[in-house]
Amino acid sequence: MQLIACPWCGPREEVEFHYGGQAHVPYPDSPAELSDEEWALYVFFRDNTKGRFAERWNHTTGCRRWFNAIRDTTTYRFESVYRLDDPKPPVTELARSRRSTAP
Amino acid sequence: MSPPFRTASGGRIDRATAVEFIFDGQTLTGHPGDTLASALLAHGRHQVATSITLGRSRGIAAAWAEDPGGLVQVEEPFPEPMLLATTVELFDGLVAHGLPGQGRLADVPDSARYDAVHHHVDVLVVGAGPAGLAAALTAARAGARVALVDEQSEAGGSLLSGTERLDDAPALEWVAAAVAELAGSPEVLHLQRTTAFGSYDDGFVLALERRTDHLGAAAPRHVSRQRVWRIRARSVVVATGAHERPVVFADNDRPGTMLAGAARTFLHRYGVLPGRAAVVFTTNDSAYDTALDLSRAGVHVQAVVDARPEGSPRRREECEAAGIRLLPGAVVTGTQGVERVTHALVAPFADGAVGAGSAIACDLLLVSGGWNPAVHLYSQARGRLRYDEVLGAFLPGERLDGLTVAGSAAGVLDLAGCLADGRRGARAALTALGITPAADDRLPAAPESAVPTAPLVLWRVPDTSGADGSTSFVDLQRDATVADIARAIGAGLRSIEHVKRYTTIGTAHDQGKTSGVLTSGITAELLGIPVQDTGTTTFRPPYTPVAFAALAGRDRGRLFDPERVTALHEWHVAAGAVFEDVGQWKRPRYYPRPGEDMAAAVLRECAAARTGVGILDGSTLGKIDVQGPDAAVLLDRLYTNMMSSLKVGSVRYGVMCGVDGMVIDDGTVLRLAEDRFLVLTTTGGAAKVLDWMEEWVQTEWPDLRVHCTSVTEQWVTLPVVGPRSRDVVGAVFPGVDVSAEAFPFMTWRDTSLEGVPVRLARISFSGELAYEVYVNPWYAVAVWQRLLEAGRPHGITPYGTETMHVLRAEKGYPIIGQDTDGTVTPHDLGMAWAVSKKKPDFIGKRSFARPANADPLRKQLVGLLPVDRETVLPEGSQVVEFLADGELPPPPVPMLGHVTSSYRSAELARPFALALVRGGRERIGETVHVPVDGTLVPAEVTGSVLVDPEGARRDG
Amino acid sequence: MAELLRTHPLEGWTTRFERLPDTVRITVEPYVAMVDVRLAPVGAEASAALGVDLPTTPGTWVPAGAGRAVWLGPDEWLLTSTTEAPEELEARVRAAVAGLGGSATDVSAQRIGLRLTGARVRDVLVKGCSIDLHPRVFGRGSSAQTLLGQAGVVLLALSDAGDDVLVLVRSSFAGYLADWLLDAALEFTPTPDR
Amino acid sequence: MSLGSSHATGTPPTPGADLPEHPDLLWRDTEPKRTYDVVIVGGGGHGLATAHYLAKNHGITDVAVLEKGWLAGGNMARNTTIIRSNYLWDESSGIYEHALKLWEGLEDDLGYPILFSQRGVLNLAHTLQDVRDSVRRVEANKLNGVDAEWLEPDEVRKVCPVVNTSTDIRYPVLGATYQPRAGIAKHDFVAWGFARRADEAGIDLVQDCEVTGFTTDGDRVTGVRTTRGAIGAGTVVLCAAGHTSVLTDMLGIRVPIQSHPLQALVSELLEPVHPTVVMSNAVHVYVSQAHKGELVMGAGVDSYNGYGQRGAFHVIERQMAAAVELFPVFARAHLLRTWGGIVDVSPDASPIVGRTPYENVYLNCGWGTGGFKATPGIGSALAHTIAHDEPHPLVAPFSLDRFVTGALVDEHGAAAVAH
Repeated sequence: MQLIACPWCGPREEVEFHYGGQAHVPYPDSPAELSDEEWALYVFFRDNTKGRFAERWNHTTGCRRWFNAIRDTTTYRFESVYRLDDPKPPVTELARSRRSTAP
Repeated sequence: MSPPFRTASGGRIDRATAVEFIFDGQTLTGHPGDTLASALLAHGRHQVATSITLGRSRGIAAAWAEDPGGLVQVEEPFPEPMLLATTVELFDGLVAHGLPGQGRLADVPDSARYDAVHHHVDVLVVGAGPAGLAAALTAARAGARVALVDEQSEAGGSLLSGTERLDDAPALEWVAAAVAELAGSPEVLHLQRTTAFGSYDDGFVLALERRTDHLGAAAPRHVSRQRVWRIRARSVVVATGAHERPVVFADNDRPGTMLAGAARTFLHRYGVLPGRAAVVFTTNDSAYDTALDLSRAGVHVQAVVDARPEGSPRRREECEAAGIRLLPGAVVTGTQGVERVTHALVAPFADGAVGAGSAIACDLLLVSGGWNPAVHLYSQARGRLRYDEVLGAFLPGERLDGLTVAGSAAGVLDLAGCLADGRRGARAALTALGITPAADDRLPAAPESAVPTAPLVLWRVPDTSGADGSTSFVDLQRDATVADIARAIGAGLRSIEHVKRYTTIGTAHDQGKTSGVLTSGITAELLGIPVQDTGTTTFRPPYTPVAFAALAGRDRGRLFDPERVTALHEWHVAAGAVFEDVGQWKRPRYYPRPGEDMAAAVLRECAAARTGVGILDGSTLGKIDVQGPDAAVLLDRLYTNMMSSLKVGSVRYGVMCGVDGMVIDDGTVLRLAEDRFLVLTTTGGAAKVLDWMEEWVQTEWPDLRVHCTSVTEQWVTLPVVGPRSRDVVGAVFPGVDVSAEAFPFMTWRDTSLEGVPVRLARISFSGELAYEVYVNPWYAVAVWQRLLEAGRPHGITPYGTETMHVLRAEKGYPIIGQDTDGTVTPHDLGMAWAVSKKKPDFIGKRSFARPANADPLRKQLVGLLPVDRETVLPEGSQVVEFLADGELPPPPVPMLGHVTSSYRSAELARPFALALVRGGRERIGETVHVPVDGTLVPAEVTGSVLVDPEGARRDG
Repeated sequence: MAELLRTHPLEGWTTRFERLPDTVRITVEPYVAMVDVRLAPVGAEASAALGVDLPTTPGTWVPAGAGRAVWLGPDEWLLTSTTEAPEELEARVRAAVAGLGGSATDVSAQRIGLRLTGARVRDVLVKGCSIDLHPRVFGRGSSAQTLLGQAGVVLLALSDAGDDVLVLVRSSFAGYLADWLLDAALEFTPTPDR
Repeated sequence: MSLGSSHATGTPPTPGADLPEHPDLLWRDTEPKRTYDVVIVGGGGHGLATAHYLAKNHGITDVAVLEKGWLAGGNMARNTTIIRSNYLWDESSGIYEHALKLWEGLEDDLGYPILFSQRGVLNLAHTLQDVRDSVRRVEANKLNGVDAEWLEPDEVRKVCPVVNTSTDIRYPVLGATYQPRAGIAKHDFVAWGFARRADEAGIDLVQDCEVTGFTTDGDRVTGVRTTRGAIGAGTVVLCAAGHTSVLTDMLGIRVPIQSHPLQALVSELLEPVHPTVVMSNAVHVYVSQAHKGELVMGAGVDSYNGYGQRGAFHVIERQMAAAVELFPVFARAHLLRTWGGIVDVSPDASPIVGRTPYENVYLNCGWGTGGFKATPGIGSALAHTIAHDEPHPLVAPFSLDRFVTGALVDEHGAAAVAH
C-alpha cells in the first residue's frame, strides 16, 4: 500500500486514487480522418512499459484532480508527480531506486 | 501441588495464581505468564501432536512462533484452528488439543470484535529486545514520534530467556526502566502482544495486536479481540531477533528434541525444566549457556556434543567446573525412544565423516545449528539477502531507504553489540529524518563478552541409520526429509523453488522459519554449489498467520459495504417496501399489500400509473450541475446528440458512449440557463459519469470554461406519473400552470412551496403524463406527504423499481446495464435519432464507422411477445431460430441473442419481453424460439415500443 | 424561512448519539447552507465580492462570516452559512463570482455535518481515517477530503487539541457513517448496551 | 525406530495428507542447441503444453522451450487453479470447453497425478442484474453443450453448506450458476506433467534462459538472443504471460494488453469444510479448498500496471471481509501466505492469439485470469496452429485484428465473473 503524493493534497494512501493508465495520449484532432487502424491504436492500444512509465492518476476521494506521475512499474516506486499543465519530465536515468549500493 | 517439572522459583509467571486448563481431555494447571507449551512441559508433557503424513509424534521443539512441532486446536472459549502451543498464553478455562497438521473451523459464527487503527510515526521499532529497546529509547529521547511493537507478552526479547546483566544488575531491571521511560514519553506508542506481520511500500507496516486473547472468557465483549495496526512510519527499525536453527539428523523429530535456546527460555522465563537428563548438540557457542544454566538448575547434562573439532575451548572450563562432559568433534546421529527421546546416538565427526557411535541416555536432546536472523520484514520490503558463510545464514544484503535492520536480525549476536546496533539503527533513522539524536542517549553497560569460537555451518549429519535420510526431518510439519530433497534433485530439479514445491518444505504453518535455510543448505550441498547460488525462497507476508476476521476488521455485517438511502427511506420502510440493491443504494422494489406477492403488487402499481396516478422515489438518479460559458460545448462533445440547441426551460434525453462507441449511460438534461445544465444520469452511472466529465475536462479540454458538480443528494426526484398526475401536481403547486399548453412535455418550471424552491419537469420514463418534482431533501418528507395527500382522491399509489421497469419496458425504453452490456451502440438500441449527424465529432462517433458496426447481423433491441400469451420468458433466456419441428438440434445451437427484460403487462394483458436479437429489426413479424425449462417457447418479434407508440399519453 | 417540515437523514440516530460518553460526543449539524464555488484564479476582487479570503493552501479552512470557507481543490471551495437559506447563499455567491468566470452550486443537502467532540475523538477517527490526525499536523484550521471507513468525507479540525472535529459526509452515506462511528466508539462507552 | 506412532488423540488419518508420489525423473537439465524448428518463449503452462502437443499430436520435437527463470515459476506457480468453461460467448466457451475436455483426460495423457478434481464451481449472484447475467450465461452454456445450471439459494446451500445464504446480509445470495464439471487441479503437477512428457519426447526445456532480443530478416524472425546465447528458430511462439509486452516491444509489435498485479492467498490446512469452488463478483472473492486442506483465495486485480509480482494489502483486507461475509465460519481461519502474479489484461477481457506482422511468429497472450484453465486447450490449439501454419478454428476469433474491426469478444459485461 503506497503513499501517492497528490500535487495538491500531499501524500495520501493509494486507496484514495484512481488509476488512469498511460499519460500523454491525446485525443486525436480529427478522428474522422483516421484509418480504422489508427483509430484502434487510440482506443485500445497503450504502452505496457516495464520500468519508468508516465501515467495518469486521479485523487478521487480528495481534491478530484487528475495529475501525471512517472512510476517504475517494476518497483512501483513513484519517481515524480506533476500537474497536467506541467511538461512531461525529460527522460532521465532511472531515478534513485529504493536500493543504494552500499550494504 | 506443583507439577513435576516446575522449578521451585524463578520465571516470569505468577506462581500465586493457578489457572486450570484442559489439554487432550486432561485437566491440568499452570500459571498466568505460562504459555500452553510451558504449562505442558511443566507436567512433563512434550508430545503435543502427531505429524500429518507419517503420524509420527510431534513435540514442543521451540519456545515461540518458530516451533515446527506443537500445533494445537483451541476449543474453548471459542474454536480456533492451528495455533502453536508455544504462543497460546494460558488462561483459566482454556480447552485445547493437539493437531495432526490440520485444524477445524468453528461451525458457528465468531461473535468477537476485530478492528483496525491507523497510526503515524517518525520511527517504528519492531521488536522490544535489547536492540529494539535501545532503538526505541534513542528515538524517543530525540523527541520523535515512536511506535515500539513486540510480539511477546512483555518486553525484553532474548533477555527474558537468560540471566544477562546490564549495569551490574539483572538485565530485566534495565528492561523495566526502559519500558517505564517509554511509557512516560507522550509521543511513544508501546504495544506488546503485537506482531508486525507485513512490511510494505513507503514505511507501511501492518501489525496484529492480540488484545484480549490472554483473558480467555473474561475478555470484554465490547473491546476488539484483535486489532490490526496500520502503521505508516517515516522510518522503520527492524529488531526482530534471530531464530535458532536445528541440525538435521536421523529421527530428529522425536519429542524431547528441542532447540537449545528454547530450553533456556522455558527454564528462565517460565520456570520449567524441559527434562531431567539432557544431551546438548551444538555447532556454536550459544548452546553452552543452555547447558550450564540447565545444569545449575538441576538438570543432568549428560554431554555437550560439539561438532567443531575443538568444541569451544573458551567454554570448556565452565563445563568442566559444572561437571558437564564435553564431546568435541562429535555429532548426534540419531535418537531412540517411543514417544519421547530416551537416547541420543552420538558419534565422532571429522571432515564430514561419522565414526562409530554410542547411545547416551537422555530425556531431552537440545540442538543448536546456529542462528537465522529474522529478516522477514526486510525481505518483504524487497531487500535483497546475502548468504553469510560464517553464520550460515541469510543476512540483509543492502541498505534500504527508510528501513534499517538492527541487532541479531542483522547478524549481531552479542548483547553489547545488539544494544549498540539498536542505537545505531535509530540514530541513522533519525538523521535521515532530520531529527537530531539527544545528546544523552546512554545505554547500559554489558559485561565484556569474549570472542566466541567460530561456529561450524552444519546442515545435516550424514545418515548412518540406514534410512537414507528418510527419517532426517527438514520440515517437521510437512514430514519432509533429506531423502525428499535428494529425490527432488534426482528428478532433475535445480531451483530451490522447485525443490520446495516438490518436497512441500516451507509451505506449512511455520512457513519454513527453521526449515528454509536448511533446505537451501542441503540442496546446495547435494548439488555441489554455493548456498548463495541456491538462494532462498521468497519471504511472503504474513510473518505469522493472521485470522481472516482480524483482517476483515469492522467491515462486516451492516458495515461490510455502505448502504446508501434517500431522504424518504424511513417512509419506504414504514410502508413495507421490499428493497432492491442497486449499486450501494437501497431502492424500494415494490410495496406489497397484505397478501400480495410481487406479481400482484406490480400489476396493481402498474395499473395505477397507467390509469390513475402513481408516485416513485427517483432520488437515486445521478445529478450533475454543469456550469460555465462552455457547458453546452462540453455536453455536445460527450453526448451523441446535440445539447447546445436545447432551449433554456427545456429538457432533452441524451445518450453517452465510450470512445469505443458503446453506450455507457443515458438520461435527461435540463437546460437551466444559457451557461447551466442539470444532467441526470442513471442511478448506477452517477459517479462514473461525473468522473467521465471531469476526466475529459481536466485532461483533454482544460481550455473549456465549465465546472461539473455532483448534486445527486441535493435534490430528491419524485416522478408523479399517470393520467391524474396533472391534478395532483396542480393541486400541490398552485403557482404553476400545469396545462399541456403552458407546461409542455420535455420542459421544466420553477415554483415554490411555502417559500421552498421546487422544480417541476415534464419528463416521462413510463410513457404516461408525468411530472418530476425536484426539491431540497430537507423537505422531501413534507413534499412527498403533500403529494400523497393531494393524490388520495385519485388513488395515488407509490410504486417501486419493478413497476418502473415494467412501465418503461412497455415503452421500449432501455435500462443501461440491463438491456445493454457494453457491446451495444445507440443504433443497436434503435436510437439513431439520438445520434447527431450534424456534429463533426463526439465521443464514440468515430467507432461507429468501424467494419463491425456495419454488420447487418448486429444484435438489436426488439420486443418479444410469447405466442402462448402465458409464459414470462426468464430474463437472460437465449433466443434461437424458429424450429419447425420444435426440437432443439444437438449443441452447439446457434444463438440469436437473449432476453434482457421480461415482465407480465397489465396494460397488454400478456407477458412481453425486450431482447437483443441478431438482425432483430429485420426479423420483426417473425417467430423465434426461446428455450425455457427444456421446452421451446415461440415468440413473435416486434418493435420495442408496445404501449402507446404514438406517445399520445405522455403528451397528455 | 419556510414553514414546511424539515427532516434530516440522522433523525433516527438521536437516542443512540445521546448515549455516547463525554469522551466521544456526536452532534448532528443539519440544515446548514453550503455552496460549491469554482473560481480560478483567486484575487482581491473575489475576496472583496465574497467577503472572505478564500484559502489557497490545500487542506485548510477559514471562518467566513457565520460560516466557513473550506479548500476543496485548487479552484474549488465549500462555503457554508448558518444564517442564509441555501438559495440565498447560492445567489449571493453566484453574483459575486460569475463575473470572474466562476460558478456556484447549491450543495446544502449534498452533505450533512457531524460534530465530534471529546478526548477520544481522535481514537475513533483513526479507526478508519488514514491521514495523520496528530494535533501538531491537523490542528484548528486544517481540513481534509479523505475516506472515513468507506465513506468519503470532509474533515475540519475545529480545535488544536484534536478533540473537536466536524465531519461532512454525503447525505446518502450519513446512516452508514453514523453506524460506523457508534461502532467505533463502543469501546469507549462505559456501559455498552450491545 | 518408531515410525507411525499411534495418534495420541485417536484422530483419523488426515484427509489430503497423502500427496501422490512424483516420478523419479521430471526433466533433463539441458544446454540449448544452436537452432530449433520451433522456439517457444516462456516455460509456463501454455509453453509446456504447446510443446507436449507439438510432439504428441504432430510429431514435432525439434523444439525448445525457453524459460527466463525456473519452469512454470510465473503465473502457473501463482494461480488459484480454478478450471471451468462456463463462459458466455461462443468463442470463449469454445476454447475453454475444449480445454475442459482435455483436462478430463489429462491425468492419463500425462501419466501424472495432477489432482484434477471436478468438484464444481458456483458463481454467486447477489443482485437482480447478477441473476439476469447468470441465467443468460447458463442458457448460453447449455446451448453450447457446456454443463450449467441455475441454482436457487437453497440449492446453493446444498452444494456448499458453508455459504451464508441468509437473507439479512448486505448482499444476499440470490442464487448461483453451477458447473458440475468444473474444478481445480494442482498447478505445479500440471506443469511438471507437461514438462516431463515434452522432455521424454526430446524437447529441450531450457531454464535460466531469458530472451533479450530477436534477429530478423524482413518479415521473418530468424532467431532469438538469450542470456544463454543465440538460438536460431524456424517458428517462434510467444507464451510469456506477464512479460508479453517486453517481448513484443523488442519486436516492435504493439499489443493491447496491460499488465496488472493479481494477488492470491492461502490459509493453513483445515479439515474439509468447503466442497466446491465459489466465486462471487459482487462480494468479490473466490475460494476453494485444495487437497491438503488449505483455503485458496483470490480477488480482483490491483488497479495499476505492475510487473512487481506483488500488490497492495488493502486488496487482501477487502477480500478477507468478503470471505468472512460470505463464509462466516472462515472467521478464525488464518491467512498463511499471500503472493502476487502478473495478469495481462486485454480490452475485451479475452485472449489475443494468432498471427503477428512477422510471418513465423505466433502470439499467445492476454489471458487475464483465464490462463490456467485454458492450459491444455490453448496448448493443443497452438500446436495445431504451428503445425498447420494456420490458426486453429478455436483461436481464430481471438486474433489481434479484432481491435481494428471492432468485432470484440467482450467478456466484461457479459460474464460478470472473471477468473
